Amino acid sequence: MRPGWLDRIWPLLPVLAALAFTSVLLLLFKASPVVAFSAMLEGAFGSSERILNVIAFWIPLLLCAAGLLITFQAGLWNIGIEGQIILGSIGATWVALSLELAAPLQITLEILAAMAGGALWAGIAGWLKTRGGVHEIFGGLALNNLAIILTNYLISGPWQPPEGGSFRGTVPFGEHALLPLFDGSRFSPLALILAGTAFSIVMIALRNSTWGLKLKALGRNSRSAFLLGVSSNREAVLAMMFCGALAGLGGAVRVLSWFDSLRQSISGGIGYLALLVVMLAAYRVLWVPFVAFFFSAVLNGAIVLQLRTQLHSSLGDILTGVMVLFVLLLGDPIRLRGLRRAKDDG
Amino acid sequence: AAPAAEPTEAPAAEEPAAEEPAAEPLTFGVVLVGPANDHGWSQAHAEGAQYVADNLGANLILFESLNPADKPEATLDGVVDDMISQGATLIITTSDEFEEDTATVAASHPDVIFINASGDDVHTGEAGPNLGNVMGRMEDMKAIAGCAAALTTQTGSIGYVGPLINFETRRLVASAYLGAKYCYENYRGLDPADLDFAVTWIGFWFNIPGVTLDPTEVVSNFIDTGSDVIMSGIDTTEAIDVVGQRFAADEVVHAVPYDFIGACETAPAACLGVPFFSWGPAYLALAQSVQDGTWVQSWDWNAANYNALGDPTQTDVGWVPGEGLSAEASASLDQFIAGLASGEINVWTGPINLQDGSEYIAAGATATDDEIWYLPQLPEGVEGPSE
Amino acid sequence: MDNGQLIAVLASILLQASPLIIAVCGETLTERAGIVNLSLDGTMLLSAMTGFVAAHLTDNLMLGFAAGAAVGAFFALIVAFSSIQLKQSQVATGFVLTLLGDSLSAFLGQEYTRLPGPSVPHFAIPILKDIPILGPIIFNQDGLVYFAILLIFATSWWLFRSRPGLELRSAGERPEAAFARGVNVRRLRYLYTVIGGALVGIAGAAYSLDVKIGWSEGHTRGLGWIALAIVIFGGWSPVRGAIGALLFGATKAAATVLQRAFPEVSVVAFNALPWLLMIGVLLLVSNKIVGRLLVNAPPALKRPLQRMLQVAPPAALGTELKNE
Amino acid sequence: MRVELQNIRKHFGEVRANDDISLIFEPGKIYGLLGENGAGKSTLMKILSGFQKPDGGKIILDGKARRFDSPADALAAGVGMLYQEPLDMPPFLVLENYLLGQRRGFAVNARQAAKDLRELGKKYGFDIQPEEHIRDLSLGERQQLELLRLLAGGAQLLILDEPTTGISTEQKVLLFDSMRKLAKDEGKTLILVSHKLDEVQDLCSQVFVLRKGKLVGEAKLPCPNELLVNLMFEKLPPRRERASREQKQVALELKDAVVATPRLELQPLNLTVYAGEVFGLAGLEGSGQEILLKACAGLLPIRSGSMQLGHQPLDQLDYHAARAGGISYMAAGRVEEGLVAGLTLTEHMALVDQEAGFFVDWAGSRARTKERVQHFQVVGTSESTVEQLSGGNQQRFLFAMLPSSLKLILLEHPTRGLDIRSTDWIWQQLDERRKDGTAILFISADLDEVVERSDRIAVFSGGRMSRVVDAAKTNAEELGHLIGGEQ
Ligand SMILES: Nc1ncnc2c1ncn2[C@@H]1O[C@H](COP(=O)(O)OP(=O)(O)OP(=O)(O)O)[C@@H](O)[C@H]1O
Ligand SMILES: Nc1ncnc2c1ncn2[C@@H]1O[C@H](COP(=O)(O)OP(=O)(O)OP(=O)(O)O)[C@@H](O)[C@H]1O
Ligand SMILES: [Mg+2]
Ligand SMILES: [Mg+2]
Repeated sequence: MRPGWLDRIWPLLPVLAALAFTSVLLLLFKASPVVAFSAMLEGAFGSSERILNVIAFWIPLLLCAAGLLITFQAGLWNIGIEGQIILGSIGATWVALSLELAAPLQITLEILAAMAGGALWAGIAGWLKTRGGVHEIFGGLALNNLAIILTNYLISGPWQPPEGGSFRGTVPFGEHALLPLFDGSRFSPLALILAGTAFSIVMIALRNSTWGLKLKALGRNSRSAFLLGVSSNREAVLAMMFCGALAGLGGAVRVLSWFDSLRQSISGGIGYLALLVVMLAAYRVLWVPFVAFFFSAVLNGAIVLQLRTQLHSSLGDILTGVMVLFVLLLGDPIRLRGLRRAKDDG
Repeated sequence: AAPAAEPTEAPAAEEPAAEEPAAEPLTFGVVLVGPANDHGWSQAHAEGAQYVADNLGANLILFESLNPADKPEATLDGVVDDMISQGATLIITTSDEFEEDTATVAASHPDVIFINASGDDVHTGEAGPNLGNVMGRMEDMKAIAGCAAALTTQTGSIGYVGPLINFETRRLVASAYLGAKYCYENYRGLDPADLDFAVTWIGFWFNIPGVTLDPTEVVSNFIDTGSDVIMSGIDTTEAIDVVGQRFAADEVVHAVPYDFIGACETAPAACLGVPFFSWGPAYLALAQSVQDGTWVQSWDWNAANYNALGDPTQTDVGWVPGEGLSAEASASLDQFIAGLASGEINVWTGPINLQDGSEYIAAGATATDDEIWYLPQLPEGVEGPSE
Repeated sequence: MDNGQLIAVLASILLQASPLIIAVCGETLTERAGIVNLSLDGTMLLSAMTGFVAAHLTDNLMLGFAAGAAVGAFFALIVAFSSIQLKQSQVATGFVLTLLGDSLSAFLGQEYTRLPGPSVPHFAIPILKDIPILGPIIFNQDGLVYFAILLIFATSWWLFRSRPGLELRSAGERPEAAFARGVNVRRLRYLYTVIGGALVGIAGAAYSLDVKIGWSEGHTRGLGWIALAIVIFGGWSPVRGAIGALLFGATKAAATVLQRAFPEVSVVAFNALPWLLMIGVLLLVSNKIVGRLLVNAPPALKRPLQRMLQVAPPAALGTELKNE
Repeated sequence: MRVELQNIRKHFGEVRANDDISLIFEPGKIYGLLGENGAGKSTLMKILSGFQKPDGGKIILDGKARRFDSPADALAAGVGMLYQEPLDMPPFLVLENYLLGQRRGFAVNARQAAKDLRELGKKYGFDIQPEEHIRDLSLGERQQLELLRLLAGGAQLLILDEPTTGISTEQKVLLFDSMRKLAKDEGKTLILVSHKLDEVQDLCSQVFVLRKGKLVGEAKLPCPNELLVNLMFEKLPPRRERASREQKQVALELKDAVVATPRLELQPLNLTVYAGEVFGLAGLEGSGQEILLKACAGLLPIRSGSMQLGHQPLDQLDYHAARAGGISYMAAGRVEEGLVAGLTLTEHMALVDQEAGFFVDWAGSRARTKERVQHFQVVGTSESTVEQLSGGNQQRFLFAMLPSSLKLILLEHPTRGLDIRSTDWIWQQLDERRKDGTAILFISADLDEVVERSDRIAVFSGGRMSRVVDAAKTNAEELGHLIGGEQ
């Protein structure tokens, strides 16, 4: 069948369908979609602070999504990324609480510790898969919860604030330990630079590096890749650790700029969100930053939505989730045509 | 400040700069840590806020479930900024979780009054001029709850479902135990050494699946291992839910829920009563003072109004007895309450030893507010971790 | 803890594990047919919510379970459609549905948080309940538990003894061969994905209507993933799966008991037990480990060990039928 | 049953797999279907057996036109096909596998069914154990089961696609006997698809020959092989005589090497392979020869004893070290083990590029690919993905990827499923390699090939390696006996 105007506007379909779906939900709850969506719009772009917030939230999301591009290339479902973010923030916190150095050095060490933490957690998941034969989805999942539990142990035990145990989090870090922020917002230009660099590295690695090619082979057929000389286990673990390091960096951004201390469940689903981002981008590298930004805008918008309409802010998650689902279901006209053909010959 | 409270000497706070004329209605924001309909801690605050809105004609901006797990993208100052942009001049943050952030945000909005419920920044002097604390004296109500439990238990074993361990939760468990001990000894004439009072901490204020212990299972386990009265110290209602189920299956078990005045309704017959927070009066007083521009910084630790213990419009903390209470049990309980009211009973009277055996309150002495507020360890006789 | 208490604890473990057992049986059917329905966690949340709301509004338990089953079946249908018809990755669809089910349940259920609702009535089976030890543990429960136990044997009979079960397994083992033998692989996969999903839905409702009575946001979060892991641990066999579910229930109970036994240990430490267990058992049944074990095992032990430990997933699990 | 095919057409994109083919098969006879790789034999048979739908044309059984929606339909109509890789259920019991697809009853009456199966087996001289697992059976036994299943299903026309690769001589004899019996005594129609002319000569009364999807001729048998060959290939390059080996240095040496998998543990191995030598390994699948090959490749650890390549010990080597050390391993499955579906030829080339740095040298790789594709006569472009290549060309491309200088090449079934031309071509390449001292260790299920192509031969049975025999002084029969376990 010839690709006509239909195919050109097709990518919009899932987006429209998702908006329609959420509108119906809103009407069910006797809320006007117009009000709701404009509230979300305001919440995302209503003021410079808000825009800065969207950017600030976008950065860790982008970092995680970039890392996931690598693991997806290697055919790995790195659901453990949540825990990797958390271990990152734990790593950064550890340095922040235990060292007192000049800001540049302090921050460098914090970031390195964060990346190491994330890489460690991812490495465990990778090791469990390659050497232990535990699928990364389940290894990662268990590690996610263990990471949260570890945080709770730390902030209610060794790292609890002097005034006594609580789950509030650690004491706020000193100025020298925090990322320099763009006037009073939570947006740290440094973090943005780091994220941008990380993303371009990923892009190059996937396009032009031998490693990227190895991972591609690994993702398509690990057995053949192995026989063609790819150290399948090692590369798989490396891919995981690379992603973990970026996630860990994201975790550092969370504690060092978004918050000012380690809080419980600091990642709060950003990792899962990043998985959705990459899926909605259909694993196309260049789309990822834009989709990630869109997600960040939607979620930040949902906050104001709740303030204005008193509606549950999970509406934002629903919108993003449904969008990805519809991309899977209607995103690809070719498949749907295939479907029609399948129907034809019974 | 609120009735029956003793404001501690706070650093003399100069009046906040901006004041709007009392004419136009006050706009105030309330931030909850959990959902507004959790039948527990957060709902009690939500209804308190609503009470203010109704009685003062103030308009309320409510924000629920502000915690990183539910809303990674939300932060206290983001929410507060929006509330202020909507004209809020009073912001109430209703959890100890918000203590630090409230202090920070308060500093960046000097012309808005902030109240952090259950915090002690004012008491410790860390608070900026526009930040106050409020808390209800739940300790006495917990003592009543403990007494009701002790009066009812047949197996002599009481289970307490605790949230996470901190000063607040520790002193509440302690009060419950001391109340139970007093009544077990004085009204049932049994040896308090035989009273088995165990606490299990789930690890957070409410159940986070996979991360905390599941309160449902904790309660079942208590009942299975012989406890016949379950007290709840967590924000949500699992204790009364499970006990209600077991009760319906003809088991002899009772529960004492917590926080929310309506908590018994899940299973009235199995409920011995509920010690509840009623934030309405305190919030109303605060809002009033802010509106009139007469607000003075204070650390309010509001005691119960024993003349209206069950009336949420007249007391900040209270107790409503439940159907599960037997006739003579409630008779004794009323004596106990009367004793507390008149002050002739104080369960915090020594000798009180800590779990490690060290003496905390000497024989005959009674604990000071600070000794209660900053209780370092659970008292001797309570089974379960102290930190 | 005296014997009476031990029995009571065991009975509770069985009750707590019942919904898991139901979900595991459902997912086992689905995966045996060659489809991975990864959406369990979201499905159970949404069906727990719908089930409770339906029962709360109509005050009718059965309607509650029916609603839960319907939701489960519907989500499963989406998974089946996107993989069988559109040849999309089952993991991708399942994962999205996992998150979607979670947020949908939070949004739609917001007004029904922690309301009282009907709960499955306790029902002791007259004579059986008096059997020493077993009686009070197994037969002094409620309908849910009996259903779960029956389901274990029903599904494993269906899978391994009946002719339709044979076809079901063939669809998951080698769809091309099954097709060549006139098995309608596509239809079977649809059928068992939906049936499995419905069971998962019932499991979800079982939480909000019995085991964790009531609804609140994230009510069953995490349990769906546990169920998926147990399916693997169970080697795609209902009976072994049930054992896994009980084992898991026991560990959680242990976490509670241990905290009281060791007050000096930090309370959060024990919350880690179930997850460590999850990794542990998956390691135990993973072919890499077992393979190494078997190479070095004495010949006499090889066969029994193999039969006991080595679990192979349905060969065509997650793949699509390639005729033509 | 009289089977008539009229103007069968089937296209895959550009490829005309079947191009207007018309054929007639009479009852009671055994037909041969010949043709080079990709000629369209399997496609035609899959259409006849309902596994694929024709783009055009008619299938007429005993005068009735039929359309099959599935193989089950076809079987119901009396057409059954036996695939080279039997379509059975490895993890199932023999009995379950037999019952699957039989539409009767809800619960299974295992005892009765087992009895039926045994008797049916006896009838054709097959010894069947209903309680065994399929995966524990040899290829030949699995074939026999399939045959029984088809017969029980009421097949009147039986199609066998390359049935004799990988089964023992006894099993082959047994199979052919039963085929003759089916044709003569039961008047069934049989079609044998094969690349092995002597089998066809021995069994069939008539052959049809396909080329590039067209029917290009038929012949009554017996007739001279040349005739058939000329029908199959326009032109067949003359077979070059292979140089016999001269070098005497040791390439590979195993001393009391013990290798084991969870399934099978080999008796201690002692084996010497010389540089430039071709060493053939025969034996039924799963007898241990694959394990030996994997061990040499570093895919399985040597648990005791020693292994040497030239003079350096290789006891604890891992696969990648072995590759680096000049050992190449080619597994039997091509797209499964060796090629990555979805990657282009260029990407493959870049992947195996020895001196690749951090960045991929795309230009260089593309150039190298074009040059190799050219030289190895691979039908395909540098940008086509491997799954687009036909079996023969995939095999060629695997050879194209081999590093230039190697000490040892390990081959599993290097020519399985390939036609005479590709087979010859492959062995030419290997001969080239031998010239510069590369030793070649290969497994083949085709005993004639083993005898013809090797310098020396060892036979495996049940994890034991036989004495080493000199290819010049042996023949397929002797190997057959060794496979049977005799000394
Ligand atoms: N895809 C695969 N197919 C078959 N076997 C594999 C595969 N991946 C790994 N293996 C086995 O696992 C072992 C280690 O794998 P691999 O060498 O790829 O990882 P590695 O990190 O290089 O390990 P090592 O450090 O031992 O070399 C190999 O010896 C091989 O037998
Ligand atoms: N499913 C398919 N998709 C695309 N092309 C196909 C498919 N099946 C066969 N072909 C092509 O059709 C042609 C005929 O294939 P077929 O398998 O019938 O040849 P054949 O005679 O059986 O070859 P061989 O002797 O190697 O088995 C080949 O070019 C093959 O590449
Ligand atoms: Mg290696
Ligand atoms: Mg063929």
